[in-house]
Parts: sequence; C-alpha cells; structure tokens
Amino acid sequence: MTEAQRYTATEILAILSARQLRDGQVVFAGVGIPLLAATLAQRLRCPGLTILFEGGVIGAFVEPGKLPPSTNDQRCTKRANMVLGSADVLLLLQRGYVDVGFMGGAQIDQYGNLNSSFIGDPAAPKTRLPGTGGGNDISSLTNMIVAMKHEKRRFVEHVDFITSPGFIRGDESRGESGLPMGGMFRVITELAVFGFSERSRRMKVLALNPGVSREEVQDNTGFSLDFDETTAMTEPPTDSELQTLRLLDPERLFTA
Amino acid sequence: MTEAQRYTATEILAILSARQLRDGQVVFAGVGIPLLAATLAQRLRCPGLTILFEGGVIGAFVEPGKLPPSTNDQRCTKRANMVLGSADVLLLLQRGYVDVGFMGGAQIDQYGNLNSSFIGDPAAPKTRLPGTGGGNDISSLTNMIVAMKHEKRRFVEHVDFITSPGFIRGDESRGESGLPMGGMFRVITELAVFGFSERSRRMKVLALNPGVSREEVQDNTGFSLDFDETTAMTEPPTDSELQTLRLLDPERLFTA
Amino acid sequence: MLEAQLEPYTRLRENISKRDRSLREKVVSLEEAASFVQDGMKVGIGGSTMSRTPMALIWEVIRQRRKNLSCSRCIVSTDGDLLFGSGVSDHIITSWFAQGILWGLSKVMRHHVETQKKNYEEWSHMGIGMRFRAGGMGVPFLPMRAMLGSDVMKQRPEAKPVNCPFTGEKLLLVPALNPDVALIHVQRCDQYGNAQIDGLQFMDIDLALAANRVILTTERIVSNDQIRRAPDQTKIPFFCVDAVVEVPYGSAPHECFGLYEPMLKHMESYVAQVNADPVNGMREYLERYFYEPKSWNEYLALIGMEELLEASQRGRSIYND
Amino acid sequence: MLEAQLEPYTRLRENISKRDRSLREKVVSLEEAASFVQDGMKVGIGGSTMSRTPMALIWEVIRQRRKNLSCSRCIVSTDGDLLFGSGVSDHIITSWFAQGILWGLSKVMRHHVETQKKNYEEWSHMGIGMRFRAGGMGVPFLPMRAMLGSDVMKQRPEAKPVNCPFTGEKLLLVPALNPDVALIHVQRCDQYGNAQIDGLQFMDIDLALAANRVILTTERIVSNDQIRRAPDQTKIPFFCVDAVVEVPYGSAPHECFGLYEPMLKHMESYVAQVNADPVNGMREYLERYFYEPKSWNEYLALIGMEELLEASQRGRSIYND
Repeated sequence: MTEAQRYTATEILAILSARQLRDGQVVFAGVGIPLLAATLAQRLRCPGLTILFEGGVIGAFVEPGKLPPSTNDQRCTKRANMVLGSADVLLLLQRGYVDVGFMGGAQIDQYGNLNSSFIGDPAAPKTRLPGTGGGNDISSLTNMIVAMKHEKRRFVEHVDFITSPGFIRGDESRGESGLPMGGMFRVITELAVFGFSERSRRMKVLALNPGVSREEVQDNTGFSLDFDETTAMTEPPTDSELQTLRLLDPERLFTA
Repeated sequence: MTEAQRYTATEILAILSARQLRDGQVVFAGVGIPLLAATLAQRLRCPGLTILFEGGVIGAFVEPGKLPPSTNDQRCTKRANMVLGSADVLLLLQRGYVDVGFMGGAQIDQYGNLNSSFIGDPAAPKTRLPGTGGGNDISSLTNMIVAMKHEKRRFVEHVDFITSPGFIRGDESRGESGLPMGGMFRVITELAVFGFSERSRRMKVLALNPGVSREEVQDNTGFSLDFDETTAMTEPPTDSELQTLRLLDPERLFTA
Repeated sequence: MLEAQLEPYTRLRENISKRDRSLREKVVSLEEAASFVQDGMKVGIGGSTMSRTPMALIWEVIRQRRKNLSCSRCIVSTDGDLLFGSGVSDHIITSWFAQGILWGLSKVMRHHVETQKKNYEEWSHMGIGMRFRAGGMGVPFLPMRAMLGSDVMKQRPEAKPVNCPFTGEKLLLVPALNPDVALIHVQRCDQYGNAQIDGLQFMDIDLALAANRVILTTERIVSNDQIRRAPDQTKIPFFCVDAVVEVPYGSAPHECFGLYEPMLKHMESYVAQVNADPVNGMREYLERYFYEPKSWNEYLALIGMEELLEASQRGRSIYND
Repeated sequence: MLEAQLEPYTRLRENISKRDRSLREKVVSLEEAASFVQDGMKVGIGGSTMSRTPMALIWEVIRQRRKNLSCSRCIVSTDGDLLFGSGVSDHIITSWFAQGILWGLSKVMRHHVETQKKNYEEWSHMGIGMRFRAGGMGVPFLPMRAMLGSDVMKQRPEAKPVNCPFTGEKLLLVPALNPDVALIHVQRCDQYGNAQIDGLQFMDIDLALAANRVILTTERIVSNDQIRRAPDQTKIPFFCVDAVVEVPYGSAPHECFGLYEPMLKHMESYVAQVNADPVNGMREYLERYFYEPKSWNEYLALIGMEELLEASQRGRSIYND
C-alpha cells in the first residue's frame, strides 16, 4: 500500500491540524474538520485541551460517533465545563482567554485573508457564500489555524472579499486596521503546512506533506510561494492517529 | 385616642407611600420604607404589583416578619419570579421596563434633587454620607416616589450635592442634562404629599396629612411652598392598613 | 437603512410604556400569537442554526402569508430558506446563512440573493450579538473589536469605526437592534411568560430584552409556583413577554436541548428537494408541509412518529450520564 | 487617576496570555490564596453589601497586613470599614458605603474619609456594573444613561459625557475596570475553579472576567464530574480562576445564599464597638477577631456556635417551600 492510499485528503488534513495543538491550550473551534481535529488532539495527546464552540460551550468532550452537525447543537455540550450565551463565548476571545482559533476556509489569499461571503463582485456576486458566522470575530481576535482543501481557485493572490481578516495587505496593515492582536498562525492543507513570514506577513511553506513535491504545491496555488532549505517534510500519519480519527467519525461525516 | 396617636410618623409614611402604587405596576424599590410600603401595597390592594430589588430580584413577595436588612439579601428573593445579576436588573430601568422607582431620601430640594453623599462642601465634607447606591440610576431612568422624614434641614432650597437627580434646576434642565425620561413624581412625608408643577418643576403640596396645617408644613421646609384651593387633605390610615403594616414589620425594624 | 433600524430612546421608552407589563395570564393559540407579526415588521428570531428555532411560529407566520418582514437571527439555517422561499421576508440580518454545514451552500438562499435581489445583510456573529445586547440594554450602540479591517465592515455603513476617546484605540460601534417582535422557543415557562431555558441559550435573553414584543412558544407550561421555587433559573422575565403558546416539538425538525435532536431524515429530504429546484421544490415543500396541514400536530405527523421518537431518544440522552 | 485605572488593550491581552489557563488543579490554602494580593494592587471584591462577601479572604489579606490596596465593590458594608480601618486600603471604589441600613452611617468610613483623607470614590451602582462589564468584555468603555446631570458625574472626570454618534443623544461613557485580582466567594466549585453560584450573583461574573487574577473561596469543592453534568449552571469558567480555597462559612458574619443569613448579633456588637470609637474600637475588634485567631475556624468559634447554627437555619429556609 502506498502512502497516499493509507488515508484520504481530509484525513491527513484533520491529523496534521490536530498536531498543531498543544496540551493546556484554549482553542476556539469551528464545525467540521476543526472540531474533529481538536477532538482528535484531545484524545491523542492533549487531555487538558479546552475546546470552545461558538454556540456557547467551554471545555467539551465530543463523543466518538456523535459529532455535532453544527457548533450550535446540544452534542457540542457533551461533558462541557460550562455552557453560556453565544455572544458571551465570543467575548472571551475579545477579552483574550483563547489561545488559538481554528477554522475551515473556502478561499484564502497570500496574506491569510479568508473569504466565505462572495465569489465574484460582491455587488452582483456569481455565488453568495454562507458568510462569516463567528469566523470574522475569531480571526480578528486571536491566533488562527486554518484547515482547508488545497486548490488553485481557493489559494488566490487576493480574495474577492475579506470575510475573516488575516494580515490584510501584509506588513503592519492588520494592526493599523485596529486588530493589534492575533493573526494567521498556520494553514494546513492536504499538500502542506504553511506559516507566515514575520515581516511581510506573506504565506510561506513550512513543511510538505508526505510524498508531496514543491512543484505540486506551487501548481495548486494561485500565487508564488517561497521554499528554502528550512522547508521540512511532515511525518506521515501514524496508525494510532488514523485509528482514533476513524473511531471519532465512523460515519465519515467530515472525513469523506 | 387622637389621630396622631394611632400611628407613628414612619407608619403614616409607609402607608401613604403604599397608596401611591397601582396594581400591575413594575416598581423598583429601595430598602427600608420603600420595600415595606411596596410590600404593604402588594398585600392590601395590588397583588399584581411587581417589585424589583437592586440586588437582582424581579417580582418578590417578602414574608411578614422577615424584612430583609438590605435589598441584596436572600430574603429579597422570596417567591421571586426571577433572580438576575445586579447590573442587569438596573439595565431593566434603562431599557424602560420599570414604571416607578421608590426610594428613601436624606436631603431633598425644591426641584426634587436628592443628596445622600455629602453634608457641607464635598471637597471637605462635614459629613460623608453613604452615597448613591442604585439611587442615581433609578432616579435618572424612571418616575420616582420618595418617602422621607420631613425636617427643615432635609427640605432645602438647593441640596449640597445632587446625588440622585430630580428636575436639576427646574424647567427643561433635566432633559437637557441627558435625562429625557422619568423625574420626580411624588414625595411623601409624615406631613404631606408633594408633586411637582408641570412647567417650573418646583415641588408643590398636593395634600396635607391628617391633622397637619399648611403652616406646619411650611415651617418645616427650607423653601417656600405654594398652596392653593386644590390642596387636599389625605384620608387617615385605615385600621386595615395599620394592621397589615404591623404584621409585616412586627419587630419595627423600619417603623420604629 | 440606519434610520429604519435605530430607534430613538424616547420612542423605545414610549413603546415599552404602552405594553401591559402586569403579571397576567397570556396564553393564546398559535394563530393568535403569530398574528402579532404584521407586514413590514422587524422580526427577531431566537435559537441558532438548527437549535431551539421557533419553527412553529415561523410555520404559522408563513401560513398567514405575511409580507416584507425584516428578520434577524444570529445564524440562519433552513428557517432562512423558508422565510425567503415563502415570500414573507425579503431582508435577513445574520452572520451565516446556509442549510447547515452537512449540505454545503443553500441553493434557496443563493437563488433569492443572486437573482431575486433579496437582502442578506451580513454582520459578524459577535456583531449581531452586540446589536441585540445594545438593544436589550437600552443604549444606542456597543463598542467591539472585530469586523475592523474586513470587507464585512466596509459593507456596513450602519456601523461606525471610531478612535476610542479614552485610549485612542480603533473600535467599531455597532448600532442597537430592537426588533418589533421576537419569536423565541423555550423548554418551559409559566402562563405569565417567566421562561426557563436549558443548555444553550444563544442570544435569546438579549433578544427578549431588546424586542418591543416577545412571543414565546414553549414545550410545556409549568405553574408559576414551580418558577418561583428556583427564580435563579428564570432566563426571561414575564414582563418582556406578550404571548405564550404551548407547542410540544415546537422546533421540529430542528432540535430543542435535552428534548430532541434535529430530525435529520426530514432535513435531508428537505435539502434534496429545495436544492434541486429552489423555486418549485420549495413551493411543493411549503404546500405539503406548511399550507396543507390543519394544525402543527398534523405537520408533526408528516415528519413521522418514528423520526420524532428517535430524535427524542437522542435528545434526552444528553442527561443519561 | 484614569491612567492608573484603564489599561491599554495590548497590556490586558499580554497579562492574560501569561496566565496558565489550562485545566489544572489549583486548590491552595487560605494563606497562599491571599498572597496573590500584593501591596498597591487593584482588588475587586465579589458579592454585595452583606451577601456572599469573600470575608475569609479579606480577613487573611488584613492578617497579611497588605498596604495601599485600591478596592472596588458594587456596594460596601462592614468589609469597607475593615479595609479602611485595618490600613490595608486607602481607596475604595463603590456606590454605597455604610455598615448596613439598620445602623445608619458608618463612623469608621466617616473617620477615614473626613479626617484621614482616604478616598471613597463614588460611582452609581450601574456605573460600577458597567465598568466591570466593560472590563470583562475587553472593551475600554460602555455607554450608559445614568449619572448624567448629577454631581456624582461631575466628581468623576474618569467618565466622559458624549453625544451619541448615531442619535445625538447625551450618553455617559464609563471606563473599563480591570482589577489586578478579584476575590470571590461561591457556594461550590471544582478543583479547577468551575464555579456555580446560587441565587443572587451580583456583579461577580463580570468581575471574574474583568480581573487579571481570580481567587475563589468556596463553601465546598465538588467533583468536576458534578460540574460537567450541569454545565449550564457554571457561572465562572475555570480558566478565569487562579486559586481555589475551600472555606465553609467563608462569608461569615455576612450571608451566603441558601446556606446562612447574616449573623446579626455579631454584626450588631461589631457596629456598636466600632461606631463608638472608630479608631480604638476598630483596633480592638481587629485584634480579637482578625489577628489573634490561629485559623478561620477559630474566628468562626469566636462568632459562636449558636449564631452560626441559627444563621444556617435561616439561610437554608429559603429552600423550605
């Protein structure tokens, strides 16, 4: 069996995302891969990881096989330490209690800005997307991890619309816009793990996923990427990671 | 037995104050006479009177003989419809859910401004009084009934310090100060019931208490009062009012 | 737009002063309750996504064929589809609008926004929350630190970016939202409207305080004595509430915390039908499930006994440990 | 003054980022907990008047002879006397300061303010509430509609009257208050600090969120399992909390909702003693009840078994119906 056949694109996405979290952190997770990956991290290495959900939940332990269909469902409250109002859980981000925000993404640009509102001209959009939800708040107020599918139309030079701000136009523009805290920390795809350069705030490749080449990443990206000698190669998913993940989502609700 | 011997000054204060309330009203009551009078009204004529307390209580029925020593004590929650945060109960005033605020007073002036902060120069006060508590908020945001002892040093032309605003300097000055709603409605003392003239917003006598003369009221007041043919004479406390009041406060905690 | 949204304080106070806030019985039928919603009103909707949606009230408002409603809710799912698709609303204020993440984009929302020019007014989730909260507090705005720097803010001239007069920091002031009427579903309340909410409360408390009228549907009506025994469990006070309707399964096919989870089979067949044809699919769905049934119970019967029981079993399981 | 009170956002965030917010056991002794309070700190105090006062913590802070504390609490009673009278605090931010309405003015407060020039900084009750709330929300101010037109406002240059940028209405912006440390007493919490509060919650939730450190005393420590079974009853989340101490009767001689009412015999003898002589009476009181006892339990023994039992009987009676 080749490496690529051991897991699906979504599975490696979830597993590499989970690896970004540290025990003891407070993480605000969106539905889908983020919820799944945070739960995976909690089961594997981070029993003291505190997961917050937008619906108003602090410190949940979602049950295997019972992934919630949204972060506003009662399943999100399973064995939670606290359930509170949804404006109040967002205010915890603003006050600063959260270490990491963790979301999916539909379209991202070189500065880590996310678009989940409009494809095409917002005044006469080709596609009206669902919108921000808590995404704008989370990305405005804390350090972000984004897990998303890697396609050229999703990795663009400039997003059509900044729904959830990354580093805006790079350099100091995020702080100057009134967002002194947080910003994009990592972007995880089925091809690579990305960070952002300290000065220009442009996206850069930190590590390639197992069996993925630099060319493959660049070919699937709508802007030029820098690689250098520090670009690493990620360790493949372990059996334990894959087993636990499959236990959590046996119906493949989010890992199809 | 003469009229004046049937009841104490504090008792007639409580009884006449209770008469100002209407069934179905939402009243925000301070501790002491206001709490007692609102409870009296509830027992006598207004079973649907909703009493709010500063500690965070909506719709309590305080028990006879168990008057609370402050509006922040658990006794205030007896048979309440809701208990909530104390900032939140004050915000109900700001939003407009309350018909009447009901407080005691230490010093009042011709425009119904109350002082409970300083006697003498605030910079070097003769006496530092306890301060506003919720009084400033209540009097800023709703229509007020004040129950207080009638003494010349308490009824002054201008208070030393406006702790809880009445009509400030009369005429339109309250609205111009940023308080478009509410204002003083009634002042009740052991001598008389007062209102405020519609234009000038000066205090005026609406009715004399049983057996009290115009001269007696004027002599105990530090500013000139207007009387006219509409000045009425209040009906004396009924036996039922007195009995119920004494049942509520058998230890004479607030009616000594 | 802003003028239509932000009411001056004196008008807000006047509206409230006219409401009968006495402790009075206010139990009415679903029909009467829904008739508080009149054409052109600003309607605030409780719950979030697929949870504690006041679906019975939405169902009845649609049956009463209201027009031009401006609806606000923190997160909108199939309720938004139905409000646009039935024609009762042409303006939805929310932070996220799809049927649910399981099904991707809502073709119904897309049809009405992209080709029918209906208005999906997007704010951040916290933005909606602060707007309801300002409304509930009786202040014209609240300051917040999100939306700044984004195109979401640029599309919202109703909000004002300012420099903090204390610190000089950039802040966004979002205007109060005071709906004409709020529709809220709860697990239990008394006949006066004192409501308890179990589990996730979303933005319902702020919404109830902000609205000029509140209509509650409730899974059960309990005695006022029961309310008074645990007054710290009351989440909405009676004097905010104008009508109470007892509607078991009043959020179906969405969930109600501790009682039933979403009825996903029904949801899936709904999504398949309306996404396949947002116009005719929706028309047929509404005809069958909304207009034809004679009562809410008949609607529940169409969802089916098995699905209701199964959703209830899952719903109650949250308390099994 | 203002500069000392209002922290820039980046500093607030930096303070929080340094706190260990992981789910960890944090049960310590009363001595250790009180040592979080250091000279010169801004100390927020939970409860109100004679209710759920964190008296054991105040007792221990006074025993540790701290200095120059700036204390804030929505309403202050004998706790304020003790903070001024013991010399630990020279600045108290509150809306009302006396021993309790039963006893009239506090001679202790009067002595320290009128002749010792200690600072009783007066705000309206809602003003204090909005300052804690702004602090808890992470915004530098909140708008409100009280204090305007009064001399209370004129004495507070820290607050800014403005014209609303939306409506032109006059509003008062009150600055956030973020204490360095908050002292809060609760009925129960787990070893991580997830706290439940029964009945009156006062401003404690906002205070806990606003403070840079939170010390909880609790009548009992319960298991985390018990907390997780009813997460909607948690009022303060563990990651706001830095230390937990189990102190039965931790509010004595004040009340703790559902457990004990105020111990009025002790309060009355206290008031008689300190009002008769605010200097020597207070010194003798502190000597006997604060400095001499070897432990909190010894202090309780001085209040007396009979008074504790009687207060408990009255306290529990709230649940008798």
